[in-house]
Amino acid sequence: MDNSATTPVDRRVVEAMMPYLTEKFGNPSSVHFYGQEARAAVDRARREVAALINARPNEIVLLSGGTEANNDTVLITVMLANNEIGTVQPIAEIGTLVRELRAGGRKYLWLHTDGVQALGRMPVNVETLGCDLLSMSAHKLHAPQGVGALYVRRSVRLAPQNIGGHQERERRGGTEAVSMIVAFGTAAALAREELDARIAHMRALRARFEAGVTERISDVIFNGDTERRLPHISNVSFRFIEGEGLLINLDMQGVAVSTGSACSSGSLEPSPVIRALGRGDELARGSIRFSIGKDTTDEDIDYVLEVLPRAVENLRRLSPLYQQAIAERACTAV
Amino acid sequence: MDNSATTPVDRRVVEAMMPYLTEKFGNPSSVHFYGQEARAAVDRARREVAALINARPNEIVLLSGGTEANNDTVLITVMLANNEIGTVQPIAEIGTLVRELRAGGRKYLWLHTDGVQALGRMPVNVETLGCDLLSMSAHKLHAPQGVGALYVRRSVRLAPQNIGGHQERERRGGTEAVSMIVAFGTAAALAREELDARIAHMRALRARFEAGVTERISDVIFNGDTERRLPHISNVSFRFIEGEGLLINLDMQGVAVSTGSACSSGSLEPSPVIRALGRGDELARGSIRFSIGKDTTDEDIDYVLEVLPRAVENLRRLSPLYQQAIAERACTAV
Amino acid sequence: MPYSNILKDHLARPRNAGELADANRVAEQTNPACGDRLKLSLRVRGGRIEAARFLAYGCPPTLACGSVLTELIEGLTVDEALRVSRAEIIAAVGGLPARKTHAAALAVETLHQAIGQIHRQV
Amino acid sequence: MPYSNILKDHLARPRNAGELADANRVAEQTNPACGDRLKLSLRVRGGRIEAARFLAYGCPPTLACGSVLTELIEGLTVDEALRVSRAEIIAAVGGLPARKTHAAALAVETLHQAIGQIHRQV
Ligand SMILES: Cc1ncc(COP(=O)(O)O)c(C=O)c1O
Ligand SMILES: Cc1ncc(COP(=O)(O)O)c(C=O)c1O
Ligand code: FES
Ligand code: FES
Repeated sequence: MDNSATTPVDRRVVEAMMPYLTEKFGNPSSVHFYGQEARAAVDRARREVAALINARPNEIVLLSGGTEANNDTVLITVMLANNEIGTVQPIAEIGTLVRELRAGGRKYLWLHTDGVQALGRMPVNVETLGCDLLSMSAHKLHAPQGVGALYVRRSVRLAPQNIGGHQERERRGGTEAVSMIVAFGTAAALAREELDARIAHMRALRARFEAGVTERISDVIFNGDTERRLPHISNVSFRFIEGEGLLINLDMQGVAVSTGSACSSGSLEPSPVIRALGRGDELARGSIRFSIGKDTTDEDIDYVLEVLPRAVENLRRLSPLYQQAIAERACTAV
Repeated sequence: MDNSATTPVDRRVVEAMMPYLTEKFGNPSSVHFYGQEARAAVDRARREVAALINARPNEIVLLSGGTEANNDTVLITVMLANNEIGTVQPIAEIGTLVRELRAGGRKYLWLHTDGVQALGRMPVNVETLGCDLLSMSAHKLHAPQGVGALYVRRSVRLAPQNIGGHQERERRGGTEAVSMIVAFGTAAALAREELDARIAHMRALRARFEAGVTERISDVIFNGDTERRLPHISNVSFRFIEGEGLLINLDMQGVAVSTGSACSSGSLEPSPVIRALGRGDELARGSIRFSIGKDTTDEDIDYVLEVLPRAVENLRRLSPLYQQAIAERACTAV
Repeated sequence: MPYSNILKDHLARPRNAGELADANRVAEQTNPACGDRLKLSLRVRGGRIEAARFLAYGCPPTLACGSVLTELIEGLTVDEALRVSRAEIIAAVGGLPARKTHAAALAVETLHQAIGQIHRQV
Repeated sequence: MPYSNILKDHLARPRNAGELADANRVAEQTNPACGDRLKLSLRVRGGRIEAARFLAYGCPPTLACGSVLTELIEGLTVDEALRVSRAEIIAAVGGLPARKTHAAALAVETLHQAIGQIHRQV
């Protein structure tokens, strides 16, 4: 239940990358056969990644992941979909605005969006979105960690990130991570093919999960816009308790979830995203992100629904806030 | 014969990384079991990499490769061993000098060295070398492309490369490429274990190769210091012809070699490194890098020695420089 | 793992959770650093802590420190309990990350507040 | 691959390599951009190129352009040979990377120099 942090690598993806971990080990910069074989594989993958977001292959810069992709210098950046609560932002509207500003003379105003969570979970089309740059990370798409890409619209000029090699049309130096790039390409192709089915599957499981939670646990709040929301995320605040204790309790029973985002965890401050929803510290600290993947099953959900109410109950029994609330409710009832 | 550009991935390395491409797919930043399993694997690999160069684990920053590792900002950088001709530089002497300068008040003077070619091909010990930073790349060490590390001596402070994550003690953001890092760690452990045997093997094969070339081909020059030289590289200039044509001829017969370094190929300018040896344009353009690996065999060498003289001869027959030299020699002989 | 297995065990099976119906000493404190809360209720007879119960809201270290504290102090005299240190609590939960040691401080302070009532009453 | 299979084939099996013992036109040029060299020797009879041979030093495109050029011009009249263009040579080697098109220019120029001798002699 933590597919927002990372996703299991698809078996088909591993199969596709294996040859590049064994006999096909060329350096794409080498002129000879082995090198050119690697180059061709990289270019095939680039085409698949481009196709997934309706871009052209030469607009794709392959690199080490979403974080590296986010490390460009641009003026406006908006998350396409938030990684904590899954809310989808109105990028297309912002895109129109940016284009108008640009037409009005602000020539170097670019719109960047972090598409890491959205990819493979909603249709992402750079033309419809109107963004100039878009970050992608393969490990959220059932490929391994350590590879990603930045979409760069043809009109945009960027300073290269790693100096010292001529790879990626001078936009990113370093020998290409061939096997990983092949994995990313395969994952992109599969995501494109299976997108509708995956979305329907995740949406159905989430509905099952949220109905179950509502039925079995009192004092819960579902965070985020119920309409404009990625299909795989359910972010829930459990009143009177704190998220990390719940996370560890669930973990000890084999259920992996997140508080906040994996990217920023380790800080464990009350989530600023949930707070921004006007929820206050207690609800922010009590929020847990459940995230479903294409491989999650009905049985997985049912197991969580069995374990979760007990874990919440146990922590609430410990909580002075809960005891106080019970006492107050008893008084009001009288 | 192009092991300087990249090396075949070791079977044992692939086996070690496979679990992290299948069932063990956690994000090391996640607090739960899957995440901590990934974190433990990353830390194990970090220890192996540290051990290979006699560093401490917390002095190792894992990142996407040698190029990224070289992208820090430091004052003095020297290649430990050159990637074209394999000459080993006197880093230890420079290290002493830098330490003296630092003791004399130049507090922020750091010595960086690019150890990419040297690793696994000679003993690399950061204490003996006295360097403050050292770049490493896994794909030169029989692990996949797209992972590497920077050694950072504990006293050195660096600005982080990828902002947006707290990984690698704030020194390099981005979800760790777990499977690749595991592969790198395994490759480092194997390299440490097998270093002496690998060096002896490569040195013997190179001697066989160079003796064969000397015997069968006239007008050849071996570039680089014959003593202070990595054991796997033989850089040869063939007079009267140009390297790229020879490379393609060899490639068509299944022998992969390089002109210059793979990092800078694509430019195909006469090699500045060979020119710096005082060789002149013709010899610089006629230079080819043969590089041997731990898996190269006697038979591989013998096949090259069969194919190479013919390829050189065919190109020389085409060369006006060669015809002219023959004519001149005929005159002098008279 | 940021947290020890001992700590996680206290989280899964808190010792002495709840409130004592017959407590004669109750203290509740909020950690100024983060808002974590600890409530202790003690039954003290003849200068000895006969029973201790805790409630806690906050991060796992706060919960575990509350649990461990009750174990450590049950049966001790008041004077002995006053010598229970932050370091001892941290050791008893199997260690804490540096930025979480203030959870042990909260435990010590809440205990001292409760014991302070005793001293005042004596 | 930066180079076409046609180009690589010319490299592996150069056509008309060498010098003509009975050449009546010989020209050699060095590419000012990079030092590549091309030497052409032709046997011209009655305004027609009966035979052409080349020698070349330099990158694969220079070698292949030399080879292809001899194939293109053998049998042509001098006037026809003068119409062989850079683009035609580039097409005949299966295309060239942009930064290597000057190899085809060298071929055309060396041919024109050789033919220039003819025109002068006529
Ligand atoms: C929205 C978002 N952007 C960027 C990243 C970072 O990408 P990567 O893990 O590939 O560095 C993440 C998560 O890891 C994310 O959820
Ligand atoms: C000496 C040297 N440094 C750095 C690199 C670049 O490392 P990477 O390929 O991992 O980016 C190379 C070769 O690729 C090299 O030979
Ligand atoms: S967050 Fe401060 S002690 Fe728990
Ligand atoms: S390098 Fe200039 S044409 Fe060959």
